[in-house]
Amino acid sequence: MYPPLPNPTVTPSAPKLSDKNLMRRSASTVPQGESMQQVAKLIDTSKCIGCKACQTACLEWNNLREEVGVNAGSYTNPHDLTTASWTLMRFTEWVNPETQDLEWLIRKDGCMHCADPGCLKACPSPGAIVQYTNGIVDFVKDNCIGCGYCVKGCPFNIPRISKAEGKAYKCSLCSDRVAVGQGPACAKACPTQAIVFGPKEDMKKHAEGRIKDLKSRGYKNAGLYDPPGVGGTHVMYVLHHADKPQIYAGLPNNPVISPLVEVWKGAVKYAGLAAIGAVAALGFLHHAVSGPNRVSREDEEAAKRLAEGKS
Amino acid sequence: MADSEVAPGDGIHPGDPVKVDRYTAGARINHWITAASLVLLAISGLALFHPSLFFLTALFGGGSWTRVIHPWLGVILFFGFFGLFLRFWKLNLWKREDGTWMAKIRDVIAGHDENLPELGKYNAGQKMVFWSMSALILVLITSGIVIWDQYFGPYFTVTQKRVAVLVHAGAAVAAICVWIVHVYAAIWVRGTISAMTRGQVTGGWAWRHHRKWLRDLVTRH
Amino acid sequence: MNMELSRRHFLKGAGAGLAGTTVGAFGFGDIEAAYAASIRPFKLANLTETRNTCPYCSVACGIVMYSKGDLKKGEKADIVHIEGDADHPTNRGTLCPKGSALLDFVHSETRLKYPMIRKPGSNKFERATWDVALDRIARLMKDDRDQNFIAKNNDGTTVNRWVTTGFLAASATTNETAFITYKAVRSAGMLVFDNQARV
Amino acid sequence: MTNSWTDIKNTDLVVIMGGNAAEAHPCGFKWVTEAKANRGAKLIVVDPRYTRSASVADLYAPIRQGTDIAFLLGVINYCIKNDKVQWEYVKAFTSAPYVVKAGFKYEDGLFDGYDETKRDYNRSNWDLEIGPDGNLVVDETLQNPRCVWNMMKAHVAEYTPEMVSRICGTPKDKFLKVCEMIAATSAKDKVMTSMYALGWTQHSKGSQNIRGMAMLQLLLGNIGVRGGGMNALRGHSNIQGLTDIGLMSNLIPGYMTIPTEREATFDTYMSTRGFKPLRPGQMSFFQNYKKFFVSFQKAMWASAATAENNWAYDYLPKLDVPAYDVLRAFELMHQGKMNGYICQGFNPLMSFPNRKKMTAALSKLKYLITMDPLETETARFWENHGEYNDVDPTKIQTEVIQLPSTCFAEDEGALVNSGRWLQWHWAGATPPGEAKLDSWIMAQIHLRLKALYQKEGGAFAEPITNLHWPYKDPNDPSPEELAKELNGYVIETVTDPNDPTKIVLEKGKQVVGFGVLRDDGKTACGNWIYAGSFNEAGNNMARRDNSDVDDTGAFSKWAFSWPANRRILYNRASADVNGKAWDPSRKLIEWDGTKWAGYDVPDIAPGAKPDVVGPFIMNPEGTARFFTRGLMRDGPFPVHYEPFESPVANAVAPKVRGNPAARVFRGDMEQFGDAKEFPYAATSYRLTEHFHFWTKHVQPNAVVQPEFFVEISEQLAQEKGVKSGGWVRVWSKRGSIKAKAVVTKRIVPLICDGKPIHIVGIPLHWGFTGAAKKGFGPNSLTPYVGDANIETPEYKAFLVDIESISGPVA
Repeated sequence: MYPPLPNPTVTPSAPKLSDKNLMRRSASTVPQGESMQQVAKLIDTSKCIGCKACQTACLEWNNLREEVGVNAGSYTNPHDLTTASWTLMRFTEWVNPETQDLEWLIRKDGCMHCADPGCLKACPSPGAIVQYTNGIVDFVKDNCIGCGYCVKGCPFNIPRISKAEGKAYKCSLCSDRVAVGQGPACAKACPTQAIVFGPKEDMKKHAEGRIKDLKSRGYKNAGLYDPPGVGGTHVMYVLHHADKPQIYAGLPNNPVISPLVEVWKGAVKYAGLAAIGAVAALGFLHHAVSGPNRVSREDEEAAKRLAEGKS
Repeated sequence: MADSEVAPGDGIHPGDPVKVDRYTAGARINHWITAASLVLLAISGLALFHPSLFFLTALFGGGSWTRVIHPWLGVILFFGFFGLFLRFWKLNLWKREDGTWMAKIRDVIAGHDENLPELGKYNAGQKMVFWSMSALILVLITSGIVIWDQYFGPYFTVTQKRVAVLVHAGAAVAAICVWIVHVYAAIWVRGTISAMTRGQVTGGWAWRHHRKWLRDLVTRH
Repeated sequence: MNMELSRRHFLKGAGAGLAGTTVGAFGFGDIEAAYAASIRPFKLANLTETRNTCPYCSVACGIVMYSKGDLKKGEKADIVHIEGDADHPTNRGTLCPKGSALLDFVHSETRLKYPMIRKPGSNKFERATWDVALDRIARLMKDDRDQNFIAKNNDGTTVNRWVTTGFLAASATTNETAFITYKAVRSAGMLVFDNQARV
Repeated sequence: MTNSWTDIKNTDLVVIMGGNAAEAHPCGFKWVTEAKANRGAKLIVVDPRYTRSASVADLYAPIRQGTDIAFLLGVINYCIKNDKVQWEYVKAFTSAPYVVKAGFKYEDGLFDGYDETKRDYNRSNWDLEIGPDGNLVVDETLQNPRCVWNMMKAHVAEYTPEMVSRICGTPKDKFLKVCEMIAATSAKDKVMTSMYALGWTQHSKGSQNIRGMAMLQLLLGNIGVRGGGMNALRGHSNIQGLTDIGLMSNLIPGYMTIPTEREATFDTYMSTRGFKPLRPGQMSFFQNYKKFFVSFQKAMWASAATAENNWAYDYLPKLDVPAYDVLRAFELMHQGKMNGYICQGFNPLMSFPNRKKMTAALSKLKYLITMDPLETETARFWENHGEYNDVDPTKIQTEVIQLPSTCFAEDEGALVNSGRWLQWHWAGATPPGEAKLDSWIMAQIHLRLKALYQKEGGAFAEPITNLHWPYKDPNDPSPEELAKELNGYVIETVTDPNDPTKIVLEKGKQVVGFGVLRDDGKTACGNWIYAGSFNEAGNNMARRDNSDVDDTGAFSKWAFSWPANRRILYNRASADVNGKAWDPSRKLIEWDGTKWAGYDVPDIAPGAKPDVVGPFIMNPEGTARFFTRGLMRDGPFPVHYEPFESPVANAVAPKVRGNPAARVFRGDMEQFGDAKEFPYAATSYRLTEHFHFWTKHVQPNAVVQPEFFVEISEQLAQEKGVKSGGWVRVWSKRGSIKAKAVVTKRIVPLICDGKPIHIVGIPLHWGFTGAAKKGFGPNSLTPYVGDANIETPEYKAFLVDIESISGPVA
C-alpha cells in the first residue's frame, strides 16, 4: 500500500511553511520565495467508495460546523460546497453506453490548488490569497474583503463567501498540517487510500500504476486529470474515463481562467487607468495651450444691451 | 413655447453686469449629491479595480467596508442622476445647431465662440456628457446588481457575473473619463462654476456661450 | 505500549519510513521561520496522546486521542482531536466517516450525564443520585427474583432459573466489562440474557 | 472471521455477498482494494442493490433478497458439473467420503422427520454410518451413492443456471460469469475469500446461507489458507468478545453451553459433550471440555465450587427452551410474563422487529433499566414525539431508570475485532457529568443485590453471595484484574504426578495457555479461549509490535488473537496430506518431519502426523462437514426457502412457506403479509455515513446523511408517481412509515419466475433523538420471525406497499 501518512506529533516544531516560501500574493508582488518540493493530492475515483470520511475529517480538523440539511433525493450531502464544507462527495449514476452497465461515479470535489490560480488572479485585496512554492493556494482570512472576485476567477467554482462574516472559504490543503510535515486530514483518513498525498512527481508515478491497473480491467480511457489549462493542479484525479471528465458531476473538460477574467484583470486594468490618465492629461495640455475661455467686456456689454433693448 | 430654451427657474436680472439665473437651489443640491456619490464611487471603485490604488480603501475604513459601501453609493448615484435626468433631459434633446457646433469643433477647442452658432441652454458637448452619463450609469447600475453578491448572488450564474464585472469596469472607466471632461469644461470655460454654486452666471457668459438661451430669456420678459 | 517500537517496525513493515521522509520534506522553509500569515498554528502541540480503538464496527481501527490534560497524571482530560493511528496494522491511520467524527461522539450534546428516573405514568425523567438509582434497581430486582425464582421444575429437577427479568448486554463494552456483567447476571440465575450479535 | 482483515490482501478473488463491506467496514475493505491494486485480485459483488461495494467491483450481479442459497447451491452445482473441485482437499479434509445413515432423505423441500405442528424435525436419521469399530464408514472412492459427496451432488442438481436465474432474478449470463470466476479458485494456487455480514444472517435461514458458502469454499479448498476463509464481518466493536464470553442465554464463556433441564446432573451434562474421535488416530479437541468447564466454575465461585458439589453445577440455571433470545424475550414481555428488563447499551425499540409490538411489550414491564453513554429511543419509549413515537405517557406504567455510562474514550480494556484480535485500549478522557464505567455499574448492582440477600435472605442466594469477588476495590474492579481472571490462574500448585517435587504450575501464577487448564479444580479460567491473553509475560493484548515477517499479513506480535494467538483458523488445511503447502507462495505452516511450524500458530497438535490427524479438530471426524449431521435444526444440507413474506412462490418446493423449521410465535403468522396485498420486496440495511442509532447523535454524521429515506428504482417511481426527494409512505402488515424518496438506477426491477419484482430499500439509523432529522426505522415494518437456528430476525426480506404523499411529516 502507499506509505501511510504519519501520526501528528504533539512536540512543537518550527513550521516548514512560511512567508519566505510565497510564490504569488494577490494584488501585490512578492520576491520569488525559497523553492520547495511540489506537493499534490491524488484522488483516485476508481478506488473511492464515497464514504465521506474526507468530509467529516475535514469538518473535524478545521473545526467547521456545517448545518444539518435535508435529503434531496441524493447521497450528495450537503447539496453543494459551503463556507463550512470545503470538500464534498458528488455522486453520479452513469450508464456506460458501451457496456450498458451502471457505473456509480463518485468524485471528491474541492479546491484544485491550480498552478495558475484564477482566484488569486481575480483577488483585489493584497495578500488575501497566497500561493506557496510547494503549490498550496491558501486564503488569508484577515486580508479577505469578501468581494467574491475569487469566485468569478475560479474555473472550478470552488470558493464560497460567508454572508455573515464577509469572508471567502475553501480547502487549504491543510496547510497547517503540511507546515509541520504531515498530509491533509482527508488523505490521512481515506479508508481505501483513494486519496494519497505526497510530492507531485511521486503522485504522478503512483497514478501511472493505477492507470495501468484500470486499463488491465478494461477501462481503456483511464487517465490522470492534471489540466494544463490552469498550469496543472496540485489536486489531481485518476479517472476511469479520463476522456470525458464532464461525466464526473461536471468536472471541466479543459478548465482555463475565463477569458473575461483575463481581460478584466489584464488589458482593462491597465487600459482603464491609461484612458483616465490620458483624458486628464489632454485637459491640462489644452489649458496650457489655449488658456482659459474668458467672458470679455464686450460680451457683458452685448448682454446688457440686449437686456436693456427690451426695457 | 414648445421649442423655448428656457427651463423653469431660469431668469434674468438687469444690472451691470446682467445676472442670469441658470440653476435653482433644488437642481444644485441634486447635482452636488450626484457629484459627491460619483466621486466616492470612482475612488472606491478604483481602489478595488487596481492593486496600486487599493490603499484608497483606507478612506472607507478598509477593504471590507469599501466592498460594502460602494454598491450603496451606486444606488445613491443612480437615483441622484435620475433626478437630474428628469430636470434636464428636455433641453438636452439634439438640435440642428448642435450639428453645426460639432462641425466647428476646432473653433470650440480654440475658444473662438464668435465663430459658433448661437446655442440654447446646452451645447452639443454638454449634451453628449449628459447622454453618455445617462447611458453609462444605467449600464453600471445593471452590471453592478449582477455582481452585488450580498443580495443578488444566487440570481446570476458565474458566467453572467464575469461578463458583468468586465462591463462594469469598462463602463466605470468611461464614466470617469466623461466626468473629467465635464469638470475640465467647467473649469476651462470661466464663469461656469458659479452656475452650480450660486446658481447664476453673468449675462456676458450667457451671451458668449448660450446666446439663444439668453435671447429666449429676454423675450420672455 | 511502546510507540517507538511500533514506529520502528512499521518502517520495516509497510515502508512508512518513506512516508516519514518524503512527507517530512514538504517544506524547506527556514526552520526559524514564523508561521505564514495564512497558516493556523498547529493545534495539537503540547497535548497528551492516548491510544484507543474505534468503538463502532469490528474492524477495530486504532485511533490516537489528543487531550488537554493527562488522565494518567490524575488531571482532568478533555479530548480536542481524534484521528487514525498510522501504526495500526489494520487501518494504517485511516478512518471511516464515523471514526473521523469520533470527537463529536465524545462531546455529543445528547451524552448522558446524570442518572434519571421516570416514574410510572410520568411524562418526564427526573434527576436522581447514583445511590438512589442503584438501590432502587437492587430492590426491584430482588423483589422480582424472590417472587418468580424457579428452583425446581414440574418434574422436580433443580433448574434454579430466573426468567421474569431479562438482561441485554452491550456490544461495545470491553471484554472485562462483559465478564463482570456475565458474573453478575449468571450468578443471579438469569436466563433471559442476550446481546446484539443478531442485529 | 476464520482469517483476519489484513490477510485479505493475500486473496485472488473477493466475493462480497450477504454484506456490503465497502459501506459497513470501509477501513477493512482497504485490504480488498490492496489485493486488487497489488495482485490484480478481482471483486465480485452480489446484492439486491448496486452498493458502494459494487461501485468498485469488477463484476456486479443483482439478486433478489432471500434467494442466496439457490444462488450458492447453483454455483456448487456448476463446480461439480464442470469438475472445478480441489479434489485432494475434498477427499482428505472433508466429510465427502463418509456414508450417510440409511433412512435419511430429502424431498419436496423437506427432510425426513418433519413435524408440522411443532415446526420441527426429528433429526435421528440425519447422521453418518458408524462402523462396529466406532469409526465412521468411509468410501474413499466416492462411489457409494449414499456417501456425502453423492448425496450433495444429487441435492444441488436441481439448481441449474436457469433455475437460479428464475429464483434469484439474476441474469443468466451474469450468474455464469460469477460461477466461472469462482470456479477458477479451485486451483491449488488460487484462493477466494468470502466477506459477509447481516445480509446473510438476517434471514429465517441465515445460518444455511452461510453454510452454502462454507460448502463452496471447502469444495474449492479455500478454508484454512491465506487469502481464503469464511469471513463474517461482525457489526459492533466487541460483539465478537461478548459472544466469546457467552453473554447469551445458552452460553458459557468459550462457546460452552448452559445445561438444559433434561441434564439434571453434571454427568448427564458431560455425557453429551467432550466428543470422542470418530476416525482412527484423530484428536477431538472438545475432549478437554471438562477442564474448561471446571476452570470456569472455579473462576465464578472459587472455593464454593467443589468436586463434592459437582463444581457448583446447580449454581447454573437450566434452560427449559433452546434459548431465551431477544425475540423470545420480547414475546414473553408482550404476553406480560416479564417484569424487568435491563439494557446495557442497545436500543431495542429501534433494533427489534415489529416496533408496535416492542412498544406494547415495554409498556407491560414493571421496570426498565438502561445504561448508555447516549440518549436512546428505548429509554424514552414512553415519551410522545408526535407520529415518530405516538404514545400516551399516562397510560404507560413502566418505571424507567436511565444510567449514564462512559464511552470508549473514557474507559480501558480489550475489544475483540472480527479477526479475533483482542486489542487493549487506554482511557484518555474524563467522563462527562456523573457518567460511570459500565464495570462500576455492574459491580454496584451485584454488590447491592448481594447486600440485600445477606441482610434479608431470599430465593437461592448462594450463587450471588458466593460469587468470587477478589478485587482490590470491590466497588470498582480494574480492567487488569478482570482481564487476568479471563486469562485464568493457578489456584493450587500443580506438581508432576510422576515427580511430586517437580512443580508444573505455581500457585497464584497466570496460566500460560489453555493447554495447562485442569479439571480437578486447581486452575480457574474465565474464558479458556482467552487463556494466554494476560499471562506471566504480561498483557499480551496490549502488544504493539507491528512487524510482520515476510509481509504475510499475520502481525503475530500485535495484540493477541484467540485461540492461542492463532491468526488463521484451520491453518493446518493450508498444507496437503503430506504437510506441504498447497501453494508455496501462500505457505502458512508446514510439517518438517517432526512437527508443524511456520508463520502462524498451528491449529493442531504440533506433533500430529499430517497423514493421520485431520485438520478440523473441533469435529470428532477431524474433517469439515458438507453434511452437518443433526447439528442444524433445518437440515444437514441448505435448501432454498423463500422468505416468510415473498413476492413469489418457492420454485423448488411450492408447498413450503418460509423456512419450515423456523420458530413462529402464536399470532405472528397472521401478521405476515402476502404479495397480493403488499407487492413490493423490501430490504433493510445500513449506510456508511452512520453507525446504527449512535451517529445520529454525532453532528458531522448527521450532516453527511441528514434525513431518513427509502430507495426505489426509476421504474417503480414512474409507476407510483414518486419524485426523487419527494415524500412517500411505505407500509407493511405491521406498520407504516413516511420517508423521503431516493429514486435511483442502483435498484432495478428483477425478473423472477417471469414477472418483474420491485425492490424497496429501507436504511435504518434514524429515530426521534439526536442531531439528525427525526425519522422512522425499518423495524416499524419488519416481521417477527428469526433464523431457525440462532433466531436472527428476518430484516432483509419482507413485503411492503408504497405510495407518494405530500408530506412533510410533522
